[in-house]
Order: sequence, then C-alpha cells, then structure tokens
Amino acid sequence: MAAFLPLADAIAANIGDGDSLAMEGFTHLIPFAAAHELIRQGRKRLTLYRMTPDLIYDQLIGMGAAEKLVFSWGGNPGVGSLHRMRDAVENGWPAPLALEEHSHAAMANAYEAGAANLPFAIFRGYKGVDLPKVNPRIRSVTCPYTGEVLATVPAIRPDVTVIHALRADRAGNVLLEGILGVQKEAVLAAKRSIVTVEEVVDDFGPRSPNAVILPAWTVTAIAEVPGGAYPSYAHGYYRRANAFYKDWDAIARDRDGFLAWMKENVLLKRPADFAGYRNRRAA
Amino acid sequence: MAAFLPLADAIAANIGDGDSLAMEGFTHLIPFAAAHELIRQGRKRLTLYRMTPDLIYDQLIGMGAAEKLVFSWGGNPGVGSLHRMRDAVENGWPAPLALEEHSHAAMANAYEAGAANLPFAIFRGYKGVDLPKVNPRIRSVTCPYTGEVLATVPAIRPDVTVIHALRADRAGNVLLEGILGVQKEAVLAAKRSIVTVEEVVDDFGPRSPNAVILPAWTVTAIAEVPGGAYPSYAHGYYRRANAFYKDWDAIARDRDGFLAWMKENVLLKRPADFAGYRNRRAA
Amino acid sequence: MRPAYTPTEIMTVAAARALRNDDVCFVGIGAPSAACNLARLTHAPGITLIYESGTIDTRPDVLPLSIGDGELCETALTTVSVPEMFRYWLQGGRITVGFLGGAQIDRFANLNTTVVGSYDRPKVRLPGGGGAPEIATNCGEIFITMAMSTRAFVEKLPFITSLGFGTGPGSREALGVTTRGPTRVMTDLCVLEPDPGTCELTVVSLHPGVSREKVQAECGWKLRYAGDLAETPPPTADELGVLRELQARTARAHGSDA
Amino acid sequence: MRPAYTPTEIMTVAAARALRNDDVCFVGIGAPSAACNLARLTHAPGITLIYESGTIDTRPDVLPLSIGDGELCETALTTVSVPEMFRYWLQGGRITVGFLGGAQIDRFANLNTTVVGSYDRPKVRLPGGGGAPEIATNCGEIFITMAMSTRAFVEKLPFITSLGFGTGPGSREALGVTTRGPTRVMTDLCVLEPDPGTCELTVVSLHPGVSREKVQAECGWKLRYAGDLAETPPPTADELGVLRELQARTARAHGSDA
Repeated sequence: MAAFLPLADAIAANIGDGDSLAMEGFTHLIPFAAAHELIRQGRKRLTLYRMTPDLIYDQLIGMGAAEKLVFSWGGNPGVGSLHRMRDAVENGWPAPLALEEHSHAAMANAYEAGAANLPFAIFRGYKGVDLPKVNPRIRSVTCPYTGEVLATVPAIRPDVTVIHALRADRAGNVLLEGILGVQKEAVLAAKRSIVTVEEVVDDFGPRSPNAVILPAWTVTAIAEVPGGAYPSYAHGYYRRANAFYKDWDAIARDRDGFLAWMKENVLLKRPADFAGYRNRRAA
Repeated sequence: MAAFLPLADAIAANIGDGDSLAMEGFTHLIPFAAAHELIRQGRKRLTLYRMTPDLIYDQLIGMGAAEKLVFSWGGNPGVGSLHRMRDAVENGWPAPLALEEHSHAAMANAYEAGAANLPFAIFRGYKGVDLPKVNPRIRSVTCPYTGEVLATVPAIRPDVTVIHALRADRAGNVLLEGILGVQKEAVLAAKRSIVTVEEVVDDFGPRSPNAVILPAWTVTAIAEVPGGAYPSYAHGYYRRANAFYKDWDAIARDRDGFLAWMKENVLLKRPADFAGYRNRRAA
Repeated sequence: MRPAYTPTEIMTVAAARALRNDDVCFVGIGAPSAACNLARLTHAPGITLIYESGTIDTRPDVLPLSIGDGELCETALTTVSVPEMFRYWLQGGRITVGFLGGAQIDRFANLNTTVVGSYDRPKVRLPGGGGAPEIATNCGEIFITMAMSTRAFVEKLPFITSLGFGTGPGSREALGVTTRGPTRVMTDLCVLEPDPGTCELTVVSLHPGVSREKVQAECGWKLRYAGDLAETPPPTADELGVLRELQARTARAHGSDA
Repeated sequence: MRPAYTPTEIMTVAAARALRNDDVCFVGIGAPSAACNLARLTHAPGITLIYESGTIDTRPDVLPLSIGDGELCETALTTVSVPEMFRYWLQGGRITVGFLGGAQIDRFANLNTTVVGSYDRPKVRLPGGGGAPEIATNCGEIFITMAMSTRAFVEKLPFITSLGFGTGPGSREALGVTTRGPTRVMTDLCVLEPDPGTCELTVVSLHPGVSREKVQAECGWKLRYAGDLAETPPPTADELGVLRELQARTARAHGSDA
C-alpha cells in the first residue's frame, strides 16, 4: 500500500547502491526531481534502465552514479548528443559505463513482459541489423505453429521503478494522462516503486471509466513534488522547457562546466525548489 | 477508411458463407443487432470466435449458421446452460458443431497477438489440466533465458470482426468506453471489421487524451443501430436487460419454442427495431 | 425447529469471513460475488474486488448477474481491457485470493466445469474453463464455494478443468506452480481444508446441526475429519442482515429490467 | 544570384511531395517532422501522422522538438502507450510510410546511427537505433532524408543499425521481410531511388543548379544516375510560404520557453 513520504525519505528507503533502477517517462513526465535527490544522496553502482536516457541520465552518469546502462536511444531529442554519456562510454569519465543496447520495440516489449510477469517477450524485429551480434541478450524462438523465427528480449524486472505522475488521491491511487510511455508497465514490472506527483487530491473526480490509474496497492511510495518533471513537462500543468534542452548541450559539453552547473542547480537545491521551475515561461 | 452503411449492406458486403467471424463484447456492447441481421441473411458454415458465446451465439448456433466454435466459456452468465449450444454439441441439432476450446487467458492473449500481427502468444497457463490433451492447438515454447516452458496459443486472425461501440464521429473514428473486453484487439486482428454504434456524432468533444478510439482507417464499415447491443448494454445509454437473460433459459430450452421466438423476434424484425428495445426498463 | 438461516447463507457467510481487509480478490459470479461483497460491507471495507471483465476495485451496490454488469464499471476505480486483466493483473501475480466454484470437485480440490462423460461425446456439455485454469495457479491462494452432493463431490473427475493439488503432495511443485492453491472449501454443510500432510480435503468445521453422516452422505469419497473438528459459528444477525439486504436490492434491480 | 530557397528547404519540400493524402506516416524528429507537417498543411490534409510517443493522427501547430512534445498529444485523435504503439500499430503493419534519417548511409540504403569505429571502442558513440530497426522492416515503405557529405554517404558502414536492401537484391526476402524498404532518399542536393534491378541508390533528380560533380563530391561511393535523370521542381511559393511560417511559429514557441 502506497506510503506518502517526503521525496528524500522515499529515495533513501527504497534505493540502495548497486540497485537496478528504471526511471521512465517518454519525453513527458520525466522524474527529474527524483533523479536530483538520488544524486544528492550519492547513490553509486546503479544499473540504469531507460528507453531514452536523455538529460536525466546524462546527469546521473556524469555524476558517477551508474555502472551500467540498458537503453534503446541515447541522445538529447532534437538537439544532439548526450556529452556526459559519451564521455563515460568513449573516455570512461567519471567512471566506465557498461552498455546493454536494445531497440525501442524490444525495450517496450521487455517492460510489457515484466508487467505481465513473463520471463521474456517475442516480437518481429532486428532483421538484417548488427545489434544482435554485439548484444547476447537478443535471442530468438520459433513459432510452434508457423515456424517463423521471432526475436526475443528478456523481461525488465528492476529493483525499483521511479516515475512522475499527474495526481495521486488520498488513498494513494495514481493517475497518468497524456503521453503514457512505458511508465505503467515499468511500475508493474518492478519490485518497488516511487511515484512523484504534481499534486495530491481528495478524489480524482469525474474521469474516463478507463482512466490510466495505478492502484495504491501497486505503488510503494508517493512524494508530492510540484514541478518534479521540469524541464520535461506535465500534461495540463506546465509545458516542456525546450529552450533548456537546447541550453543543456553547452552546459554538459565540458566536465568543469557540467560539475559547476550540477553543484549550483542540484547539490545545493532541494525537491521543493522544483515548484519554482514550473512557473518559468515554457513552450 | 470506414464506410457508413445500413447494417444489412455492411453485413452483406463483408460476411460470406464459410467465413471466420469474431463477434465480441464482454457482457457489455454485444452486437446482437448484427447477429440478427446475419441470421436473416442466412449465412452458413461460419467459424465463430468468441470468449463467451452467450445468447448471441446460442441464437446463431440454434439457427444453423455455425460449423465451428472457438471459445473459452459457453454459458448464460449467472443463469445456466446455453441450451442451443448444448443441443448442437450433444445431439448435433440443427447441425453438428465442432469445438476448439481454450481458456479466457489464452483467448485474450490470442486476440492480443492478432492485433500485434504476431503468429502466436505466450502465457503462463494450463498447468496440470486436461484441456491440452484434447486441443492440439495448445502448445508450448521454452524461454531462451530461464528455460521455463510457457503455454502458447495461435493468434486469432478472423476474416471479419463485428463489434458494437458507443459512438462514431463523422470521420468514421469509433469510441469505446466502459468495459472494453477484447473488442479493440479483435478489430485490429481481423481482415475486415463492422462496427455498429449507438449514435454518430459530429465530434467526440472533450475526452480523455487516452480515450479508447479505433481510427477510421482501421474500420471497414460502420452502421448506426441505436439499441444494437440489447439485451446486453451500452455504457451511458441503457442497462443490461438481466431479466431477459433469465427468460432466455426457458425460451431456448426446447427447439420449437426457440424457433418460434426467433421467427417472431428476429426473422420478422429489422435493425431499426432495436431502437425500441433500449427504451424498455432495464437494470 | 427451522434454522434462522439457509445452508446457502451460512456457506456465503463462511466464505466472506475468510476474506481479509487487505486482500485483492478475483471474484467469480454467484456465491463468490455475494461472499466478497458481504465481506466488503462488513469486516473488510478495504478489500479490493476485481472481476475478470476488467473492473478494478469495484464497489457494486447490487450483485451483478454477469461478471460484466454496468454496475461493476460505474463503481470501479478504473476498468482495463480483458487482455490487460489477464496479463498484467492475474498473470502479473497481483491477486491474493481467487474464488472458484465448479460442477465437480475431487478430494484434491481439482475442479471440473468442462464435461460430464467423454470430451468428444459428452453426456453433459458444461460451460468450460473460462478464467479458471489460470486463476487456479496464478492467484496467491484459492477459495472454493460449492454446495455438497454426491454428483458434485466425486471420487474421480471425468475432466480436470482447473488444478487443485493434482494427485497429492508435490503435484503443484512438480508443475513449477509456486502459489498455494485451494486453502479452503466452503460448502452448505461444512468447511474443508487440505490436510497439511496429504493435501486431501478434510472437514475442519461442521455447520451447526450438521452431522458427520449427513456430510458423508453428500460426498463421493470417504471423508476425513480434522482432529480438532469445530462447529462453524452461525451467521450473526449483522451478517445475515447485510447479506439479505444485498440480495433484496439485487432481486429488485434484476427483477425490474425487461 | 542566391537561390530563393535553401538546400534544406528543397530537401524538406521534396520529402513532403512524396507523401500521399491517404498515407499513415510514422514520423521521426527533425526534417521528417517538418516534411510530414508541410504535406499535411499543403497537398495532403488527410494524412495520418503518428509519432512513436503514442500520439495517433496528430496535427501540431508548431513542430515538436522531441517526439513527445505536449503539442502532439493535445492535437491527436488519441494517445496510446508506447508498448501498444510498437505492438499494435508499428508491428501491426498499419503504417504505410516510415521516415528515417541517420548519421551514415550506404549504397543499399542501410543506415548507421549507432557507432563510428568499433562497437566496443567507439570513436563516436551515436544515439543508437531507437525505433529504427523495426520501423525499417515493419512499415510499408521507407523514406529517408539526409544531407549529403562524404562522412554520411559512405562506401561501407561500420555498423548496420537499420536494414535497407542489405547486400542487394534478395536480401530482404531472404530475411522474411515482406515490406518494400527504402523507396526514396531526399537529400539537400538530389533525390535518389533504388535501382529496380540492383537495389543500389541511384540519382533520379538533381535539385536546380546542382551538378553531377557537386553530388559526387559529397558521396563516398561512385554514384549512378537514372537514364531519365530529371531536375527536381523547385519549391513553389506556396510550399515555401507554408514551410517558413511553420518554422517561424516553431522558433517563436521554442525560443520563448525557459
């Protein structure tokens, strides 16, 4: 049953050094506040799962929190490279980063299989490409009816999944709306889960009978962190800070500039500071 | 792109003798009006797919439209047996009926695999039971990572899927809401699809950004048939006629009574008559 | 003197009492639905009820006739598709208690709801398994409610639709099944539980006024009794009142709908 | 004299023209997104645009920076989960045209967006495949937009991220792939199409003022030209007007957001 906790307590109680961790959010609802708290608490040797390790993982990797990354697309969407991720992969700074690379289709199916408590997923993919030659986790099964050979991917079952959602009600049920990504699957696939939300409401009120809701008994901890997805966005609350994504390219390009920015904007900040970010002008 | 047609034309243009046909609706939104039109048009030798062949298939089977039934639970929910289905299976009246029997989990996964254009689905099921001994379509694959043996079911890919939905907009997009069953999967898994709707609206208007909608280009034909799901129900339009489900037990118990009822209430009726049914008092 | 309650009522009450406030329950139609909602309306207000039609945490005011009545969706926290229900929720291992009934049961709590006679030439064609084969193995534990009779409680099943304890100790484990299986069978005459050693269904409590002879007369195999055989506490006035009011609301609702 | 349009503009316009009103298009970010929305705002108002973030039939007023900007969801018919998008919609075979770009391309339109150098010791670590490996084989056909340069149009790829025509005729068929693959490559200098016989990318039209020498200078393999080599019709005033207004709206929106 979901426990309402301050973010720092929720992170400290559920994420330890060496854990496997999925922080999801497909451009929408990316849990930046939780990632910053993780950095402040100095977690190390994490195995990080994420389809699109964008700024949030560039920050974790650049601060040395990760030893392995499982991903399918590692860039700054519409801008360019993730300089901290590249520095770790190409130069081992601040620490070497092991990569387990899949395609989006594979990762999405792997979360889906995890939520369904299956050991693996099947899909029609990786035809004529090189990734299976460098990732031994990509295997295949033969259809017992047609003989077709299909690609397989092991289910993703992280120790902890962290997401940001729009609202929780007082009972601890969590509502997602808009671009859903793989967050529901990632929470259902994990042993433990932490959800930051824009607000806690008495009742969700009138809604679609098919609203995307995670029942309280599927969530471990909930922390109310307004603005917690900034510089990504929260549908109906604030828009994506596209300009910041562009600015990040320069911030992260060199190590000293990155460290200085992280000190000022992460190490010296607190979760409550995110409430201010969402009031900035955003497109 | 969805064509708006009278129900009789939609059925005549898309369903032929010997076709495989899925008419879905999980207690909610069962396409009775379409089934009655199918009976009036005298379709024969159909292979019928449905998780819960309740009254709608009892009527099709009793009128001799089917040669095979693929199903997972064949009863009158909360009432008892389907007498016409039993008469066909136990006594071959009015014609023998071949059965391909699965579990709900298998059928749901089979529709899901069909929608995903996969040849089969994997699931954890049929442990220690007899059905695999009598259904050779139930097979297995071994997980290439854990060695676990999982059950498989072939994807369901019907020639035609028929469902009843709440609303279509003028562009031919179709909205489902409430108990969703497997209708979306069944439509996406089929070569052709017919959707009867309670009403056609100019625009769906304000809705959840994640509303369950079948785009116009995934539907073959749409027919506006108010009350078309009676005696099942349409969320927000009319309630399930539970008393009729109880009455059906007596109606269908003997052959002559059944034929007399079908003549009066189906053969001599038209789709437009369903508009009147939904105005009956219903719980 | 006539009892203050019917055999079906004490069966339903006994089933309701077995449910806990923090259970997530996969509900079947009929007696299970009555028992689950009785529990919710009495000692287990926080229980989460899930119906295979996809309704999650539903709180119906009247009992549904089908597992997909509108009432279930209108009072649910949310409603998911049927593929999702079977994949993410049942197979997902999120259900603590699954309720099953059946036409026939054997001493190891295996159930038959498929056929009487041979499968290809059935004497009686029953509805089939529905969700039962996977409910029986994917839920944390299974409660069974069935009225006793020699036609229902049989020495040997003609067809195994859902797994109980198979042929006895070790059967589930040999199949790689990690859930507990049937832990309690609530009938109109008594409550049975699997013997910890043999897995055989054993009478642990007789309903008030029911004799061992009476129970044995309705069972197709030689019944064993727990050493500390108890008497089922009779339904309380509160339990009966809530159950009868629920049934009355339901009858009014379903009776007035055509 | 300076041209009335930039090389990027004619590349985008050429890509937009290739789209049909009844296409269902899986849109990538950047040039593909601009081309798809230009088509929607000009000759193909009925085109269905799908972004891998799950937005179906979206009609953004400004171009998204990411494939998941809020604009895409707010203007969509509906938005589905990412697993559903890849399972029911892309693998489902419902997409007629997939747009791809990449860091590198070879003569058979195979693409690399993974690494330059060796995979284990990369000289440059690129973003990776994302949706491309399955887009390339599950869409009815593939359009590619890339600016030409000898670093991008190479004789041999260090890594094949997504499949074009493999090693030539029969490669796709041998892999059991039934879709058409890349049918057109729109660049800043010319348009290429696979030769029907050899599957090798062949220049079918040069943009106005572009010479064969100029194109060859930016390509790492010896280019072949179609027998009926054409000149790409220049962008019309209408096409340029709509495109520039779209870009201007986008710049205003994205520039003013921090």
